[in-house]
Amino acid sequence: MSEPVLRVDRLSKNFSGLAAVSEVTLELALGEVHAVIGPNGAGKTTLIGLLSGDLQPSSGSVRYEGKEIAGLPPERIARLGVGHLYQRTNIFPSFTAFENCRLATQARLGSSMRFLRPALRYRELNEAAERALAEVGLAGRRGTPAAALSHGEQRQLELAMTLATAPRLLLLDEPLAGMGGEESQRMVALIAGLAADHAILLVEHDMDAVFSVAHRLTVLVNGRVLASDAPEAIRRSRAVQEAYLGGEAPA
Amino acid sequence: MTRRLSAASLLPSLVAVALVAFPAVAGKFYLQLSSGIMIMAIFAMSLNLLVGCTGLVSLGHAAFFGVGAYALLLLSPQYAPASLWLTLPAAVGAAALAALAIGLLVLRSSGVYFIMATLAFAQMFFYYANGAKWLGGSDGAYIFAKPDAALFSVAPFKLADNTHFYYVALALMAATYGLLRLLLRAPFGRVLEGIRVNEQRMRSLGFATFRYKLVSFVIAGGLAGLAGYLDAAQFGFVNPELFGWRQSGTVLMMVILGGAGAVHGPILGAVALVLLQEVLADATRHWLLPMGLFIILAVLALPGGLAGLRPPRAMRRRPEARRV
Amino acid sequence: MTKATETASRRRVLAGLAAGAAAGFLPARFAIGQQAKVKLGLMLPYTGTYAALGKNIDEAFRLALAEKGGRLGGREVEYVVLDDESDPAKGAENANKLVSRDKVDVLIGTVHSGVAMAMVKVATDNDSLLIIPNAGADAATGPACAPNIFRTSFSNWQPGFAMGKVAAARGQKRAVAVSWDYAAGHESINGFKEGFAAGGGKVENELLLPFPQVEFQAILTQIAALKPELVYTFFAGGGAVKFVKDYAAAGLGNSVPLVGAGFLTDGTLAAQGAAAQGLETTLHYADGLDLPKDKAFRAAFKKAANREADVYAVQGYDTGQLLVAGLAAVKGEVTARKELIAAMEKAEIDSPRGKFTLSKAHNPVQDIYLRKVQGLENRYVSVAAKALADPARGCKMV
Amino acid sequence: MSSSQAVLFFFIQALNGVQLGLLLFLVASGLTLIFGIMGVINLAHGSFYMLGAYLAFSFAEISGSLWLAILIAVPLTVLLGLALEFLLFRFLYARDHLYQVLLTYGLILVFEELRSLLFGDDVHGVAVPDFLNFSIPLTDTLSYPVYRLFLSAVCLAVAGGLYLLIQRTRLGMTIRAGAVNREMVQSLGIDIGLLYRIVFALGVALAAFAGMIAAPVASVFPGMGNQILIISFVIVVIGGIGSIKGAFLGSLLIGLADTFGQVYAPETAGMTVYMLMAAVLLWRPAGLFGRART
Repeated sequence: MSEPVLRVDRLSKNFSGLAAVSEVTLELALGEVHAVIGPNGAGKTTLIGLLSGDLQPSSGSVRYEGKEIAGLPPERIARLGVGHLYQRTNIFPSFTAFENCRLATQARLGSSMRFLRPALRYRELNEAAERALAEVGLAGRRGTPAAALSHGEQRQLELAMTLATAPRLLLLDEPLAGMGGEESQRMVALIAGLAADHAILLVEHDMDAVFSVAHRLTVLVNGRVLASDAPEAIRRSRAVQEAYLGGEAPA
Repeated sequence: MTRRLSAASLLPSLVAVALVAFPAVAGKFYLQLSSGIMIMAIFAMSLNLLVGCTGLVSLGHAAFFGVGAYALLLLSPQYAPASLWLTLPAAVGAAALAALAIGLLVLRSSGVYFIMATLAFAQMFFYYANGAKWLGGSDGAYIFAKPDAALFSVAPFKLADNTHFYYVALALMAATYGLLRLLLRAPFGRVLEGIRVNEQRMRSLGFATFRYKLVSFVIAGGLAGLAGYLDAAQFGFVNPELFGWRQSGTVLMMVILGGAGAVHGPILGAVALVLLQEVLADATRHWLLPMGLFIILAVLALPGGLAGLRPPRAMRRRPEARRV
Repeated sequence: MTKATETASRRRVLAGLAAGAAAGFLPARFAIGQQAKVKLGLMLPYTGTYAALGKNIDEAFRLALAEKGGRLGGREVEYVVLDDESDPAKGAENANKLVSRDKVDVLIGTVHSGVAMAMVKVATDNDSLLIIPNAGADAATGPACAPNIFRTSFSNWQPGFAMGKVAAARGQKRAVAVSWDYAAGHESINGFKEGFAAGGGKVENELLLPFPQVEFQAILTQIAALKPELVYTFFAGGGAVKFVKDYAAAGLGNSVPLVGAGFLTDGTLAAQGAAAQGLETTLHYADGLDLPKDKAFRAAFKKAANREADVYAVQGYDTGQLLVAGLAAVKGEVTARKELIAAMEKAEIDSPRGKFTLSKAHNPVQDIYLRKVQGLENRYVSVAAKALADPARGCKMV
Repeated sequence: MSSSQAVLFFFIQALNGVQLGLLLFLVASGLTLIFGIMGVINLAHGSFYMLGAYLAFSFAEISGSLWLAILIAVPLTVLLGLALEFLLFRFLYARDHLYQVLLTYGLILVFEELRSLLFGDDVHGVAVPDFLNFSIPLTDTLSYPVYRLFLSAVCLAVAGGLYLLIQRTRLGMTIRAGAVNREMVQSLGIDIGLLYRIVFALGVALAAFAGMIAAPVASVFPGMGNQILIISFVIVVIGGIGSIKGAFLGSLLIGLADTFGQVYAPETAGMTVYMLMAAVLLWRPAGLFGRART
């Protein structure tokens, strides 16, 4: 594998003295799905927030494509090519599905300080937005206000928005949460397909899904990395079994 | 897209014709009153860019209105008219510059902080003008001659003529309306809408929202300066109260009354509020009481403002229209 | 646009002709035959901080007319009343409403100087007759003076100057002046400085407080540090009450006498209580003037309004008297503008404050009294300045 | 003036500043509580201050005692707070700040006119209670009114009481939790509606109480609420929304800045506090003790 897309080195975050993430180190290469698992409160979402810039790290380093991005504001990180799917659906509820994606593609314009030509006349943006919608299977819902979409559709829409910004690194925070069986399967397939030309950091509770798409797993407990290895090795690890997977080890 | 020739779609044209024809039937006072309303409409539209479009509730927008007005005062020679073509852009520029300076500070805050910080900065302007002898202090100051529209010694119109002033105000109101319509349809406006709905998402999509908010603030400030300039030009009088919180509150009320968001909403709000004041003040000395009660009831009962009573077709026609 | 403008201007020409025919071109006798009402526009504060002042002016004004049978020059009177809210931002618009919409023959107002200056502007632009019943802005009968603008109250300069004279005559040399940092304060202090300097005194410090702040401790402490021979002050309303009380509470009253323009203790004595006792101020009105006209007026006002008269009521009353005198001379013919103005200029007003005339700038030439607070009254002590006229600097009519 | 005198006067000015700050704290603390916990911006807060002053005046006129007046008036303002919360403010929690601004702006107009109708437009004074009506000589010319010192003591006591209430009681714990996370409080089974009603009434009572005890030194006049409202805004912005500690520190800062601004920079005295606010906004956009909000 080539130079990693993402290299996280001893990253820590304290909330008023409480260590939510502590000394986390991990690497992620293009074409790789790296899943981060752990019990609730292990610091998974905090970790993602630190990588996306929504949270400021207390210490440590985050290098994306060789560039230090720790502590940069989220918009800078996003512009570098990092897409973020939030744990709690984070879209523009009053906009249509299409407008949600179109706005996301507009981020590619470089600057949106464009004051006169109507946004809808930027055909390449419209097309990219349509493509993103089609990619997640929402082409038929383009005119529906996002608020009127089902929960699963909203997750898909948010993924489409994230994709519409043309990222190389995807931070996916529980993409399957609250999804039905069929929707889940489609999402898993989608993620697997995206892996080809993206680096994907995946936080997910659905172990079946995790073990089916992840190339590598990091187990986070109390903000610390308990283990980081290939899925099979993690499955066999006794430490992981005891600390986290416990009796509910996936079949 | 459906094109039906309904009464509703004819309405804008009818309104336009009525506005253009109005001076033919109106007396001097109603011309001046309408000009005043149109000036307030420009002011309200400028604030709406912040409140309705960007989601920034400013309670200090009068600061820029006042800067525009005082700019005309400072640029006018004592008893001779100043050139419209020089002073108007200069006033708008001064207001925009003031908005840039204040925006850099207040936009660092948000929500309630933003509301209070904007109010406080406007108060700062008020206190300054109130004590500044060179600006006329608390008594205000006169602009003795209306700006001169002569260009290469040919004057296409005279602002001293009430009818001409009316048409200038009307044209500028229409221009402001058109400009805002354009802005809001353009990528810039879409970003503002996005910021209003979910700023944090905009940032994680890669938009440097601070910059867009700042530009929005500056444009709004400039347009408020335009309104202030016209206000000062209409009666030739400026006073520190132009910066006052009553002024900021009134214009905010127009925005909300008209329905924040819709570009034409503030125009409706300005018309409604001014007329309401006329009626109430004529009816009772304690007219502020019904006025206050009206505002309270309007907030509780009319969340969408006047424009929300019947969403205009234009807003619903396009699939990406976003108001639900 | 061009076409519309043409039509409009043609219409205006026609309208102008019609108006001209009705007003000016026809013989005056014919117009009298019409017996049109005299339309008076009262633009005063009926709400807000100055509401009490506005109401007194209003009622005393009507009283003056009622005493003459409710008529002006034999004509019936119609009132148009407008609340100016003491908001200068709306001042021009409001004045314009009375002038252009209601087409009042005479514009009367107001209390707040900023609003009054807006009215002066509108009156000047429209050549309307304006009488100011209170606002003391020097400019109204100074740089902004005009033949159609009258004032029946005072200029801020007048009481200040008179007090300066009094202080200097007592041999005092070092004064500190305190006021809000606003136009009325600046003007009043300037008057004091001028009167004081004429007698060899000097205002060493001006302590100005942002308007309308009422936290005076910092300024009082400064006064204590400066130890002047006296403090001259211009405050009114709530600020006046608080300043007088704070001044006494700070113990300054024992060592540094406080004097001021009369508004310091006018309409505020009940609120100021013991702190105001013995304070000396100058104004164009006082309690205990012992003039028959004053006694009659006070009784009449009390009967009409069911409360005691004050200086604002006097000013309102005299506004009415001035108008009565002017319109009597032209037999109610308001369009006989030249004669009307001439009559008003010549009028000698038999005011409750004592007789006064108007200067060339149309500001009262009046006695300014030195008064001393006793109980709830500003008792007359002496005449501080006899027939004092505002210098009307910058007025082209002087 | 000798240098020792100059030092003395410097300290007197500092005392003036602290004393002003403490009084401002009473008003600003109620404002910041209502902001911080209920997320409601209340422009009518200054009207409650004015109302308190007018009530103190009226009841003191009738009863002859300021203490009695306060005793009667405080419960009345609590009731008013509860009623306003029930009738108006509870509809605002879910609404945008925009509507809160507007509705409370409308309330200002209503209160001003009601004040005019009920109490008239005159300026009134309230007598300082006899046993506090004397001054302590500080220099040969200047003495300090004891009532002002008493006022400062009361403000300090209220500040201390608020601190204890918020830090040490169960209600305070709930209030603190509510300021951070509304849902969490609800999930704890606490009636958030009731909590809000209490907080709002407390805020109203604080402002009105400030108006009452300040009445003897502030006097009572129309429009008195608006001045104090805007300066309270500045304090809350400086201190950080929802932070009582911030409001306390912000009040003292403003009191001192305003006082010394008048002494050392009289030309720009009106702007001193706003420049201070600008500096704080530059340095800490969420105020001294505020949490950064997105």
